[in-house]
Amino acid sequence: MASDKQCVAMLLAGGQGTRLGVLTKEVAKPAVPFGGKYRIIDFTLSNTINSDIDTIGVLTQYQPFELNQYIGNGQPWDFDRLDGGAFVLPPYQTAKSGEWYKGTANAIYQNINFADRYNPEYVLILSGDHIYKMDYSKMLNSHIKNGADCTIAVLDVPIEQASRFGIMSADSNNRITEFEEKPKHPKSTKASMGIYIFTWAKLKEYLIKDEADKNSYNDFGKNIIPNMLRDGQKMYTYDFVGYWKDVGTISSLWEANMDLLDPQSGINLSDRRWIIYARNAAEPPHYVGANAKLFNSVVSEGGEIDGDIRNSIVSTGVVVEKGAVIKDSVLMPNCVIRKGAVVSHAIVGWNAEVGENCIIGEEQKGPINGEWKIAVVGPNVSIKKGDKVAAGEMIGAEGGK
Amino acid sequence: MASDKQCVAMLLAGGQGTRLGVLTKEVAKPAVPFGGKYRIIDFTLSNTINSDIDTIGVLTQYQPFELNQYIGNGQPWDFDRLDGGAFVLPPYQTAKSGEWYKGTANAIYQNINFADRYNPEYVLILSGDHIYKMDYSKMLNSHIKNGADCTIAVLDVPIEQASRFGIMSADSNNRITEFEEKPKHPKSTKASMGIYIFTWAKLKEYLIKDEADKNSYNDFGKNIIPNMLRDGQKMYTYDFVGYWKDVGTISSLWEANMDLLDPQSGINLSDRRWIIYARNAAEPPHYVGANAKLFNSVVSEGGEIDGDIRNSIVSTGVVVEKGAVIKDSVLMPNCVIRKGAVVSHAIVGWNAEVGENCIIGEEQKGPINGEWKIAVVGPNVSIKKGDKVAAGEMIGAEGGK
Amino acid sequence: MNTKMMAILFASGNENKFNDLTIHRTTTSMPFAGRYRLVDFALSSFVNSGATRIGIITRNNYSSLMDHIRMGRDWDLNRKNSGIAVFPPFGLNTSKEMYKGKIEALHTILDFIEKAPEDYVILSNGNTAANIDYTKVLEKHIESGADLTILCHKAQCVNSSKRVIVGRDKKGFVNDLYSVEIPSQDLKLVSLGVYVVAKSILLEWVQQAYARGFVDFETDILFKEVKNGKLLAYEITEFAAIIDDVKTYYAESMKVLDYNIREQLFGGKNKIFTKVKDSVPTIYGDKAVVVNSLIADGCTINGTVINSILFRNVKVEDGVVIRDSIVMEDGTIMENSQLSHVITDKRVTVQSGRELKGLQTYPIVVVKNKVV
Amino acid sequence: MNTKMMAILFASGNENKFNDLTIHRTTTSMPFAGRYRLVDFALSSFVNSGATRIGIITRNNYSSLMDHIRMGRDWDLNRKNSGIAVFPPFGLNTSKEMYKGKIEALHTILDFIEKAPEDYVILSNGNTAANIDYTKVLEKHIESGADLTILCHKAQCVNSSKRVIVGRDKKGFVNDLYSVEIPSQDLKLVSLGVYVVAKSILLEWVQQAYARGFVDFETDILFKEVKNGKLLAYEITEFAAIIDDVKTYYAESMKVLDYNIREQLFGGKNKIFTKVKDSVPTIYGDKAVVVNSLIADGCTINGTVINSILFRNVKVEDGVVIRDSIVMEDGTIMENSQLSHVITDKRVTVQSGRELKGLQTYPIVVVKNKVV
Repeated sequence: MASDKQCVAMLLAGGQGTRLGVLTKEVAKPAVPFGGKYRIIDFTLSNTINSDIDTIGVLTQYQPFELNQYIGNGQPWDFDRLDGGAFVLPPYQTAKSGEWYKGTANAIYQNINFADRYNPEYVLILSGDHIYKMDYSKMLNSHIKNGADCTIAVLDVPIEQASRFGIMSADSNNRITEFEEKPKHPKSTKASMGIYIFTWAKLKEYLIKDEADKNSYNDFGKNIIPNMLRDGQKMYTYDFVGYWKDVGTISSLWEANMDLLDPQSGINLSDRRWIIYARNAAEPPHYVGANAKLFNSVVSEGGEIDGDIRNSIVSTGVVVEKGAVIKDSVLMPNCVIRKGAVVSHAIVGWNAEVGENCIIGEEQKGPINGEWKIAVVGPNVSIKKGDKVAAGEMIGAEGGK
Repeated sequence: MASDKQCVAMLLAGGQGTRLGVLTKEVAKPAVPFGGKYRIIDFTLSNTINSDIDTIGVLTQYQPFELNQYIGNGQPWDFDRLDGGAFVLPPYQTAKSGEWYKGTANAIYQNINFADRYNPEYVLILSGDHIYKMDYSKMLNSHIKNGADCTIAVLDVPIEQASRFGIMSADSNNRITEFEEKPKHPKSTKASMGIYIFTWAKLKEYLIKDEADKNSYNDFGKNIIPNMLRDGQKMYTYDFVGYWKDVGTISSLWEANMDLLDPQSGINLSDRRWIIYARNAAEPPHYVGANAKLFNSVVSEGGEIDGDIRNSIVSTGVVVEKGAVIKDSVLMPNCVIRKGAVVSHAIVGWNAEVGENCIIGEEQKGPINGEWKIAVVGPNVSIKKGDKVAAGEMIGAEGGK
Repeated sequence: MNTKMMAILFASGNENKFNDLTIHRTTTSMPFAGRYRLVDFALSSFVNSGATRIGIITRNNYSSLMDHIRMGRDWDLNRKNSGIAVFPPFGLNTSKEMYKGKIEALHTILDFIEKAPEDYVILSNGNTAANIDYTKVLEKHIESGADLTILCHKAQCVNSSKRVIVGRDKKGFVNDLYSVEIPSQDLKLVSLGVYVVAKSILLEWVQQAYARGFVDFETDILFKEVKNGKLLAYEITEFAAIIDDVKTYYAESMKVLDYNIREQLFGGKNKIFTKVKDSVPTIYGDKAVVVNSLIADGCTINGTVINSILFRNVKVEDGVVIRDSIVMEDGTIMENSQLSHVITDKRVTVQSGRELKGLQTYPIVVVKNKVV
Repeated sequence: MNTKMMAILFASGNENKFNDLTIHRTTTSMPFAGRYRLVDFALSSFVNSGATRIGIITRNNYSSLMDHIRMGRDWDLNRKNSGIAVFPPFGLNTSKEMYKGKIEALHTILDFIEKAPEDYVILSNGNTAANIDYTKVLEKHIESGADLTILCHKAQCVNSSKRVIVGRDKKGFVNDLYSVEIPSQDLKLVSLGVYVVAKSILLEWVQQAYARGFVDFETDILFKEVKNGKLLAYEITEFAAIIDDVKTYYAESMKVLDYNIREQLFGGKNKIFTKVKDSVPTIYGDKAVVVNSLIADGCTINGTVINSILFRNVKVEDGVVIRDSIVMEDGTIMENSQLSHVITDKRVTVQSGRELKGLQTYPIVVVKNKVV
C-alpha cells in the first residue's frame, strides 16, 4: 500500500528518564522543553526531515499523549506527507502475544512490521535525548559507499571522558575492529553517539536471533552490536564533527541551554539552511517593560518581561515581574516569576509560579565532579512567597518541600 | 497547550475480531476493506468529522500499524487539524503502572489523560465495526437539551431480534428506566448501538470508581451503564433512524457489502452532503474489456475487468480475467481472478489470487439461522488452478484448507 | 435555521494613503503588531467563532496576500468542505474589468454564498485589527430580530479618511448613519465596516441593488435601510482599530505597547494565528537596552530600543538608538545609527551612523528593500 | 555538486486550437485519461524523481490550474522548504505586461532558480502526458557530459502544430534540430519540449540571451547550441504524448484504451497523483453494456458504452449508446441519446433522444456547462 522508502528512521524515545526527575514525571523525556521554544525531540525530528528522510517511528511506552499531541499531524516538521510521516509507536498486541519493550533492540524488534510496510533498504536508529544538528544523509551515503551492514556515528571525545561512552576502535578505512561499552581503559576516543544505520535485512536477521536468545538484554550496545562484530559483519564508523550533547541529566540539560548563549559552543540555531522546527505557540511578540534589563539572554514569544535577566533562557509566554532577578537560569514555557524573586542557576518548569521574594538556587562557580548543582522547580509547582529552594534541590508537584 | 474542545470522540477499535477469521489475522477489524474503496473505519471517521467533531482517539491494542499508516496525518478525512486530529492510541506505561486494555471501560480509563488535554465537556464513545451514516451533533444537541449525564443511541429492532442486543426501556421523555443486556424476554425494541455521549466529568467519576472495583469486567454495557442507572443518573436514549449494520461476522460483512447494491437498503454513499471519505489509492480509472459483462455491480478504480460480474463489489485494483464469473461476491483490493474461475457467495481477500478454473463458494438461496454460508479466500492467499473452496469454507495464508 | 456563519472579507483599502507601504501589498496584508498581518485578526476571529467558510474578495496587489494565506493552513482553514476561497479581481477569466463596489463584488460570488450551508454571513472590511467573538454578536443579532448588525466602537476620527458614524436608539437600533471625512477630537460611535446578516436577507438586498445598478453597500443599501429600523448597532468595547493611512497605522500600532490593549487583542482564549516562520527566539547581547517595546522572534539586539516595535529577524547593532519607531521584518539597523518616529518596511537596511527623524504626527516611511 | 533536480513547468500552450476546450483553462489543466489533468503527469514525474521544488510559470486562464493544484497537497508538495511556487503572468505587481517567451519568463524567476539548492533543472512544457523517471535521465545526462539533454520520442507529426525534430549522432548527441509545421506520416524523433540542464549553464544561457533581447528558448538558444555538440538526445520509448489541438487530444486519449499504454503510464511503481475528489465507486445497473472503455469513479451506468472514456460522476441513462467518445466530469447523457466521436466538456447534459455524431479526424466538442 505504501510506496517504498530508501530509509526509515526509528527514534528510541526511551523510558521514563528518571534522571530528569520532576521534569519527566508527566511527559516523556523527548517532550521536555528546550532553548526557549523547542522540545528536545525537535532536534532529531528536524535533522531527520532535513536529511530527506520523511518517515519516522517514535518508539515509546511511557506517557505517549504529550508526544502524540505535540507531533500531531507532523506538519510543523513537514512530516505531514501523503505517504510516510511521523508516528508515535507504543507497544501493541499481535494475534500471538503482546509485551512491553524489554530493551532498545526489542523495541525495534516489536516494530519490524512498521518498518516493513515501507520496505526500506536501510534503517536509521536514533535517540530522543540529544541536542545536535546532523545531516544523516551524508552518513547514509557513507554507509552505502562502504557497502556496510552497520554504520555507527562516532564523536571524538577527550580521553578522560572516554570511559563514560561506548568506544570504537577502527582501522584506517573506518572499519570497526573492536567495541567496548564504557571501558575502564579506553583504546580509542571514538565514542558512539547512539546513532546507527543498518542495512535493514541484516538488522532484522540479528533482531530475530537476539529475540530468541533468552539471556539477551535485547539492547543494541550490549547485544546487537557485539554480536554483529563477532560474526565479522561489515561495520564502519562515521565521524561526526560538531556540537552534540546528551541531555539526560538536569546538569547537562541546563548546560546545553546555556550553550545557546555562547557563540563559541557551536550550536547555532539561526542557520536558515538547517532549521530546527518546533510546533508554534500562537503567541504575540514578547513585551519588554520599563524596568527590564536584558543581558546576554534569549527570549521567546508571548513573554511579559519587566525584571533583570542575565545569561538566561526565557521561554514562550513567561512573565518576569518588576524587581525579579534571573541569572544563569532556564525559565520554561508559561512560568511566572513574581516581584523581587531571585533565580540563579535554576530551571523553572512549565506553568510553575515563583512567588514574591523567593530565592531559587544559588550562584555556582562551576561543576563539582562534572555536575552543576541546579535548583529545579517542577512543572505546575507554586513556590510560596518568600520561600527558598536550595542549590541542587528539586521541588515536585506533590508538595515535596 | 491544546485549545478546549466541546466534544472529543473515542473510538473503541477493539481486539482481534476473531469472528472475521483470516481477514483480521494481520489487521485490526476497523482496517478491513469495505464497499470497493473504503475501510470499515471510514464510516465512523467520516461521521465524526461531518458532525464537526475534529478530535478522535482510536483505541486499539491489536495490530496498530495498518491503522496508524492508514489514518496517517488524517488528511483524507480532514483530520489534519492544527489542534486535534485523529490519534491511534495503544496502551502505554505511566510512572506507576502499565497494562493492556482489560475492557471497553478500562480502555477509556487508561486514556483519561488523552481526553483531558482537550478539556472537553462531552465525550462521544464509538465502535469501529459499524456501517452507518449518523450526525452525532444532533445527538449531542439532544444530550445538552436534556441536561443528560449519558445519552445512548438506540435503534428500533424487530422484537424477535431484540434479545441479541442491549435493550433500553425509557419513559415518554426518553429517559431510560431500565437496561438489560441481551434479555431473554425483551421489554422494548430499543436496541443500544454502542454509541454513547457522556458528560465527561460524570463519566470520569464512574470510570475511576469502576477501576477500583476488582470484580468489574470494566465494560460499558456490563458495568458503567448499569451502575449509572442504579445511581439515578440522568440517562436518555437518542433515536437513530436509518441504515445501521454491525459487521462483526463474515456473514454480516458480506450482507452489508451486498446492501450497497440494493437501492432499498438505505445506505446511500453518493450523497455529497455526507461524504464518506477514504484514503485515496492513486489508481487510474478501471478498464472494462471486450469480453466483460457487468450487471448490478459496483466497480472501483484501477481494475482490469474482462469477466462476467453480477451483483458483486469489485474493489480497487482488482483483475478479473476473461471467462471468469463473479456472482454475489466481494472482491477485496488488488485480488486477481484468473480465467474460467467461478466465484459465488464469496469474499476474496486483498492481494489474493484465484487460479484458473477454480470454484470458490456456491450459490446460496438464503441464510441459515441468520447466517450465510460465505466462502472466504484470505488476504494474500493463492488458490491453485482448478482448486475448490466450499461454501462457508475459509482459507488462510498458512495453507490451511 | 442553523446558526452557523460564513464570512466574506473585502481585501481592499485605501492603498494610496500609505506612502508606499502598500505598493507591494493590499491594506489587508499590512504587517501589524510585530508578527501579524491585518488579515490575521479577521481570519482568526472568523475561525475562533466557528466561521470556517471564508471568501476573500481581492482587488489589486493581491499576491502578497495570497503568499501569506496560502491554503489557510496556519489558521486551520485547509479544509475539505469549507476553508478559504479567494476571488480574484476579475469575475470571469475572459473579463479584464475589476468590480466597482461591494455590491458588484458580492453579486459575482452570489453562487458561492447561496450554495454555502451556513445561514448567516459576516461581512468584513480588511482594514480592521480586533479580536472579535462573533458568536456573541450573532446571539445578540438573533435575539434582537435585526436584519443586519453593524459592529462599531467609540473612537475619534483623527484623520481625514471616510468614516461612517452610527446613531442608535435606546434599544440599540440604528436611527442615523452618515459618513464624515473631517477630523474631530470627539468620541463618536464609528462603524467598523463589519456586519452580521442573515444570508437570505443579504442575497435579496444584493440582487435588488445590483438590478438597479447600485454600487456601494453602505450608501446604497445600509443608509436606506435605516428608516426600516432593523439595523442593530453592536458596540465593541475592547480594542478595535481601523487602519487606513500612515497616521492611523502608526497611532494604532503604538497602542499595542499598552498592556491592556495587548490583553484585549491576545490575552483571551481566542488566539490570533499567523503564518508560521520557524524563527529562533530573540537574542539579547551584552549591550542591549530595551524599554517599553514589543520584540518579535528572531531579532538580535545589541543597541537601545525604546517605545518601539520590532518585527521578526531585525538586527540592532552596537550604538544604535531606536525610539518611537516600527522596524518591520528582516530590518538591519547598523552601528550608531539613530531612528526616531520612523517606519521601515520589510528588508530595509539603515547604514552605520545614519539618523532618521520623523514626527509623532508624521512618521517617516522607508520603503521595502531600501538601503538608506 | 549535488545531484538533485528542481523543475520549471511552463503552463502555457496552444489554447486557440482546442475549439473552446481551453476557454476556461490552460492546456496544462486539460482533463486526460478519465481522472487526470495533463499537469498531473508532469508533477507526478517530478515528485517521483525527487524533484520537489517546482516553479510553475503561468500565462493566462490560470485559475482552473490553481484550483486544481491548490498547495500541491495531492502530490505531496505542500512542503516547508520546497513545494510548488506559482508565478503569475505579471512579473511585478505594478506591471501589467505578460512575458513574451520562455527566455523572458525564466529571466523573471532567475532569483528563484539561483537560490534553490538543487544543481540541476528540469524544464518542461505543460502539454505532455508521460510518466518519466528523471533520475535515469539525469544519470545519463551526467555520464555523457552534455550541457543539456533533450527528451524526445519517435512519433508521427500528424497535425500542423509546430514540432521540433531532433537529429542525433551515434553517441546520441544532437547534430540537427529544426521545427516543422507540416503533417507527415513518417516516424520522426520529436522533441517533447522537456529538458534537463545544469543550473549554472541554464542561468548563464538565459542571462546572455536576455541581455541580447532574445525571446525563444528553442530557436534562440538550443538551435544555436547544436554546433557545440553538447546537446544530448534522450529517447523515451514508453508512451509519451504531446497534446496541442483537439485532434491530438482525441487520438492520444484513445490510445489509453490499450493495455500496454496503460501499463506504461500507470503500471510501474511511480504512480500518477491527482486531486482527490472522494467519489464513490462506479455503479453498473441492470442494463449496462460496457466494452473496451475506461470508466472513472462515481459513474452510474445503465446504457451502452463502447470504445469510450468516461470521467468522474458521469451518468449514462437507459437506452443510451456512447461510442468512440470522451465524456468529461459530471456529464449526464439522458435516455436514448446517442454519441459517436464526441468530446463533451465538464458538466455537459445531452438531453433525451439526441444524437451527436463526429468523425475520427474531426470529433465534435460540446463546451462546458452546455445542455444540448
